[in-house]
Amino acid sequence: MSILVGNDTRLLVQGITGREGSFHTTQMVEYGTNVVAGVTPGKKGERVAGVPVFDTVEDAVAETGANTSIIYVPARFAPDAIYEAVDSGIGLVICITEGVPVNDMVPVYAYVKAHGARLIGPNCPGLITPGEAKVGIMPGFIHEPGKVGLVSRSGTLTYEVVDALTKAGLGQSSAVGIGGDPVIGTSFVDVLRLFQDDPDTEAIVMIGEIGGSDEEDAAAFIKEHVTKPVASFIAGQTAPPGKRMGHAGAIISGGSGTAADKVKALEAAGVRVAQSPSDVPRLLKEAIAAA
Amino acid sequence: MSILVGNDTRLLVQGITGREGSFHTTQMVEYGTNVVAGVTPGKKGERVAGVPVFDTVEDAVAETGANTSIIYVPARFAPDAIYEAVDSGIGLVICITEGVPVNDMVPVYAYVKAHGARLIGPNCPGLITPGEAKVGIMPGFIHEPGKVGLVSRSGTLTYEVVDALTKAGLGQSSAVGIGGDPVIGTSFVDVLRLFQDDPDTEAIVMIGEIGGSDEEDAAAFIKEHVTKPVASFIAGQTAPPGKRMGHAGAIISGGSGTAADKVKALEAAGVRVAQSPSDVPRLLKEAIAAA
Amino acid sequence: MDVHEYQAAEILGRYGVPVNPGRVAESPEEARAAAAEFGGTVAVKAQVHTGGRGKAGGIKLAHTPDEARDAAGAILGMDISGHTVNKVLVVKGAKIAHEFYLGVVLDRPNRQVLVMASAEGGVDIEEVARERPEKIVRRLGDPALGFQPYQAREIAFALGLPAGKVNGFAAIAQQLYDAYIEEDATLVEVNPLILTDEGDWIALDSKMSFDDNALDRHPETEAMRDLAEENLTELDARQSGISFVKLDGDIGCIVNGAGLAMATMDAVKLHGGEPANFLDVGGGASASQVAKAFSLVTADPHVRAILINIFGGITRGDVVAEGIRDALGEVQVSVPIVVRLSGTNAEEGKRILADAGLTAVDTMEAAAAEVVAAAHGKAA
Amino acid sequence: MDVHEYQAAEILGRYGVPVNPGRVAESPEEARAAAAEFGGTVAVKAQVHTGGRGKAGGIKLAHTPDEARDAAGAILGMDISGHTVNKVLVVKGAKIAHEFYLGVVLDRPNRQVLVMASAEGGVDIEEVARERPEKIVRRLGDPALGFQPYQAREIAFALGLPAGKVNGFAAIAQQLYDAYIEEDATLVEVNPLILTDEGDWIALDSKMSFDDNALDRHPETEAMRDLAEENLTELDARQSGISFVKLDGDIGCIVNGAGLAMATMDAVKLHGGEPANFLDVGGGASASQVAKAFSLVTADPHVRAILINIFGGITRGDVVAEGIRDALGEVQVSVPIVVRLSGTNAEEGKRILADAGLTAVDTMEAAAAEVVAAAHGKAA
Repeated sequence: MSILVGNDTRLLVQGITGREGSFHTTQMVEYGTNVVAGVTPGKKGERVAGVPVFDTVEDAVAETGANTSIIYVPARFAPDAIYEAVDSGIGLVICITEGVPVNDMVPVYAYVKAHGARLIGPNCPGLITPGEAKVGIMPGFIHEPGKVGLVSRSGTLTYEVVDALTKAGLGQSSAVGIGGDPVIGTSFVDVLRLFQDDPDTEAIVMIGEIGGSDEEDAAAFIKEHVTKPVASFIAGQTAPPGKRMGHAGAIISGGSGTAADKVKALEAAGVRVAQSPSDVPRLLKEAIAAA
Repeated sequence: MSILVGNDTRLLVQGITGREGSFHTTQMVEYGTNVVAGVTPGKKGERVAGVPVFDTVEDAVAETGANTSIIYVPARFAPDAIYEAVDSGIGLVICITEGVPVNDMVPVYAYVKAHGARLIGPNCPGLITPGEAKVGIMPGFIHEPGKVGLVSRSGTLTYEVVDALTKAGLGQSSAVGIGGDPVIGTSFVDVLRLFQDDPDTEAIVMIGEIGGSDEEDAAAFIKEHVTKPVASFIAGQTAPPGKRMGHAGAIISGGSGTAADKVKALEAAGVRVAQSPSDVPRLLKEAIAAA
Repeated sequence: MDVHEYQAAEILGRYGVPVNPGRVAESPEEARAAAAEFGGTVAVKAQVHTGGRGKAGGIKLAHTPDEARDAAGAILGMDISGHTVNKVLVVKGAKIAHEFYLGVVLDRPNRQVLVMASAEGGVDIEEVARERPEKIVRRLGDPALGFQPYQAREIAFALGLPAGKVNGFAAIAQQLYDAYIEEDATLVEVNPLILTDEGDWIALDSKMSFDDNALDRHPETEAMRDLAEENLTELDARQSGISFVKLDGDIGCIVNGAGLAMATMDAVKLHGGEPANFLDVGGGASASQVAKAFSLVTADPHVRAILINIFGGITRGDVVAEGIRDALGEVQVSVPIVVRLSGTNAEEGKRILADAGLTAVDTMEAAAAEVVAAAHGKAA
Repeated sequence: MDVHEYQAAEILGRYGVPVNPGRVAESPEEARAAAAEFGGTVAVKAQVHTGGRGKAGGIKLAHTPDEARDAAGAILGMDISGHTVNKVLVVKGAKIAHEFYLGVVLDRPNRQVLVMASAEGGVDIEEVARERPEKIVRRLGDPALGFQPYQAREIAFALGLPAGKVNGFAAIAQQLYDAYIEEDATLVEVNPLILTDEGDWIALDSKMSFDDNALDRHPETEAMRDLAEENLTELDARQSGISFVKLDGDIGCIVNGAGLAMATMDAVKLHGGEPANFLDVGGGASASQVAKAFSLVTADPHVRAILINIFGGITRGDVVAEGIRDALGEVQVSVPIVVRLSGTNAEEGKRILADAGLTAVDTMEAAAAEVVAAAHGKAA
């Protein structure tokens, strides 16, 4: 496996009987992901895409040895679902749910960290290790196993870039969508560190956007710790200040969080930053050639 | 030094300008404790028994390198004082204050533990390493440097036993009052572990009382891990059920927490349990001789 | 501090707990009126701060208002484990399909708040805990974040509740936890929590106790204090900073420090006596404090001798001796007094006492032996 | 969501913050009456959801009721950064001895809530942060336990407050933090927080913004929404699950996904065009959703061409194409449309579009070039 998910993943789906949960469970099973259990309180004994449903995560883990969980429950239940997963011993929790209030996520983030678990999201498309495990809502078929690690705050924009990489003959080790909210469990730096340490990853693509300073932090980390070639794209060059661009976290506030600042920081760290998503494969090949 | 405090202690007094704080600061300084700083918000620049006063713990630590704090503030300010000490990097916090609501102490206990610090108390007399450092409200003169480690939930009862030990020629390595509340930072087991590992301690005295099951836990720990001779006294043989005996934690509830149960558990663990405090030195000598 | 069932129900009702509608009655006629108002079968329940009301005949069913009046007549004035019944609670009868236990307490070993529940409700939970511990489901609240909805659901599923009843139970568990935290309780208990034949949840009997150290931030709880249920001497002592507990013996004890006070009681017992009280005078021992202690102890006519046991620490023995001497000038004590004084400035203290006509002994054991002998009218 | 100064003050007042007494006026005469009621000097302040009111002349002092009336007359109707002033707030004048800044915001890098303060209040805090960062004191609240009293005192001492003013300041800091958490704010700011000549604290100007994702649990905040301040098209879009932001260009954008929508805008700009909007249709793309998107985009008369950029993922390209085709049956679109369709079932989708008379291109860049050309009236 590459990073975080792969053939060793034993996936649990929280909210499996809901519309989103059941649809994507089917998709993930079809992709070949080892989905071992689902949870919806009160729905014990049912099956979704052949996957057994339990009342509690505790039961599901005890019965199936699930080690990773993906969450599709509505926003107001998402923090509880994350606590339940972490308290039941799940080490990796992926929260797809969009719209979780930031004040709820602040204690969740600290709790997950203090308990030695890892949260990806919320408000993210999930992650995939092509050919092994798709744990999320991305279209599996555009991915190809390979050596490029991809990390992104976005959904469809990521698919756009993945598609371009695949068409350019650049398969992916893993592709991770970290989510578009102001408070997310796993940052660019966290994923960059994993890719840098992953022997299956030879080059890295990072897709950022306006808002916050995670890209700047990533640039500092790349400068200091990343020896693998990195290409990037930052969305939102034309976004006006003070306006939220769809993602709760995509906002330029008080003059900080602009795309220009992020591009500048990344370029200063030696990252090749593309002007358009379709240009990423070319820049990455350049970077690989120059490495 | 023996355990927890000694010549390396650089003591900070929180609430130093109050009646209790200033009185005991003077006592501790006279005993020879290295009291380096005090804190009372708004009293920066004053001195108590020659000890400089600061507005915040942060400032006091920065200026004086204090590594241990003792708290004499009123009950409603005690949790805040503990958080301030821990967040300012103090590794050992002794809270003398009595009457802190239990619901306040539950998160404090977890916080201190999560931050790798140690809390002793609240509602405790503090601790002393005779001849080195007195960090508490006990009368120093009854103590004598020696090889007996003492741990107790009580105040004056501890002095009674210490006095008897000293008069019997049994000096003390350290004597620790862990406090009489239902939720205290450091348990019997914690201190027993320290004494067991302390090369300066050759025998141990444990003074318990009714309420809770810390003595039973201690008995289990002694059976498993303590190789040094242990003598004990448990107060409250005649205490009626359902009544709080002075200490908030000294209550027999639902038939559990009786002195008889505790004595039984300790004796089963090979501990010699005295019928009266004055009998402790004799039993301890027996235990030492038998070891 | 304890409150009555009806008061606990009133508090829990504010948190959304579905408590049984009830009315407090202090006379048979009031009980009759309440029963008439509710209609149908009612339960008439003694309101006292003690358990075992059912076994003692303190809870009766009544099918008519007149029966309710008679039941109240029988219960009011009743003595249950030393508590006189001054009030009854009249509640609507409920058709019980199943009884559960649900409680929130401090888990001392874990230093966390514990929610415990059992499908064996309506019985003594301590007995269940002792004999069939596997019948009790437990979950600890996070010290900082509290009790999570999923934990309440885990309990519900572990009790074997059907899917349709899980959320209702979970909500009540959360409400009890919230009440425990926000009201600074030391115990919140609903036993039984029932499912009716109609499938509704009702908290049929509620119990709450509160942290004395937090009462100053809950004046509305303090206002619920029922002085008829309190030992007024203990309350009086508390207001003077003295911890006092009334016992059944005849030897009064005045001690500095709670642990030493317990040890002193034990010593009295060991020497064949029976302590009349637990008394910790607290940190200082001024004349007024000691005088107060004397008056608390001598208020009990059974006291035949008094043992004063002081270990001088930061509070010096001579100061305590002066306090005793001066207190004896303020309060008339007509039973023998044995003083034990040790620790800081004990010798000087003994001289002061001697001048006041009191002899102090050196050890607790000697003092205990002497006070027992004095109580029994003979020299030690 | 933003609220007006007077609304923020109302909320903070409930938390105990000493806000300045004020009255909202929607006419000069009301302003006069308010000034008369307060007596003495008042400030008349434009209530608009934007900064820079002072520089724009939106805040005036008035020494008499008549002056207040005239000030209100001058301010009401004024345009401040595109916001029309419909209300003024009339507040009592205060004698300012010192101005502070005190605010609570999310610290994104730390994922914690940050309290920040400065003794340089009354000015643009972002400027202070940029140019004299050492003048800003910061403390992070614990994620679970919140902001502790000692942290508030640390800030107060670090600002150099005299001992007698520390507790007052600390209480206000705590109140702002509590309001931030309990009201699910994204910003709570008092600037300036003043000490008066008399030594009293007054929050002279309050500002609050709220987390849109939490508004459903704060109906009383939602009720403060001022529709006159909102872009009604954006609100309308939001209700349909579409993220929409109005921009100044002439090329309408309809995209699935927020990141891709931003990238699409960037591509338009890169090819010499100016995007007229940001628009994310969200996960699905049903006919009604696409129709809604068309109507949102074409509501802007400046739009001269529309770029639809869809990357088919879980939502299939053919389904989106059907949505576009059907939407064009529902909504009249009179400007050129360029569609880019890629990903899942793109080929089938293109066939559907071709049948509807639309040609889809393969890449975002080609689409951007084409739409810019179309807008400027020439072929790409």
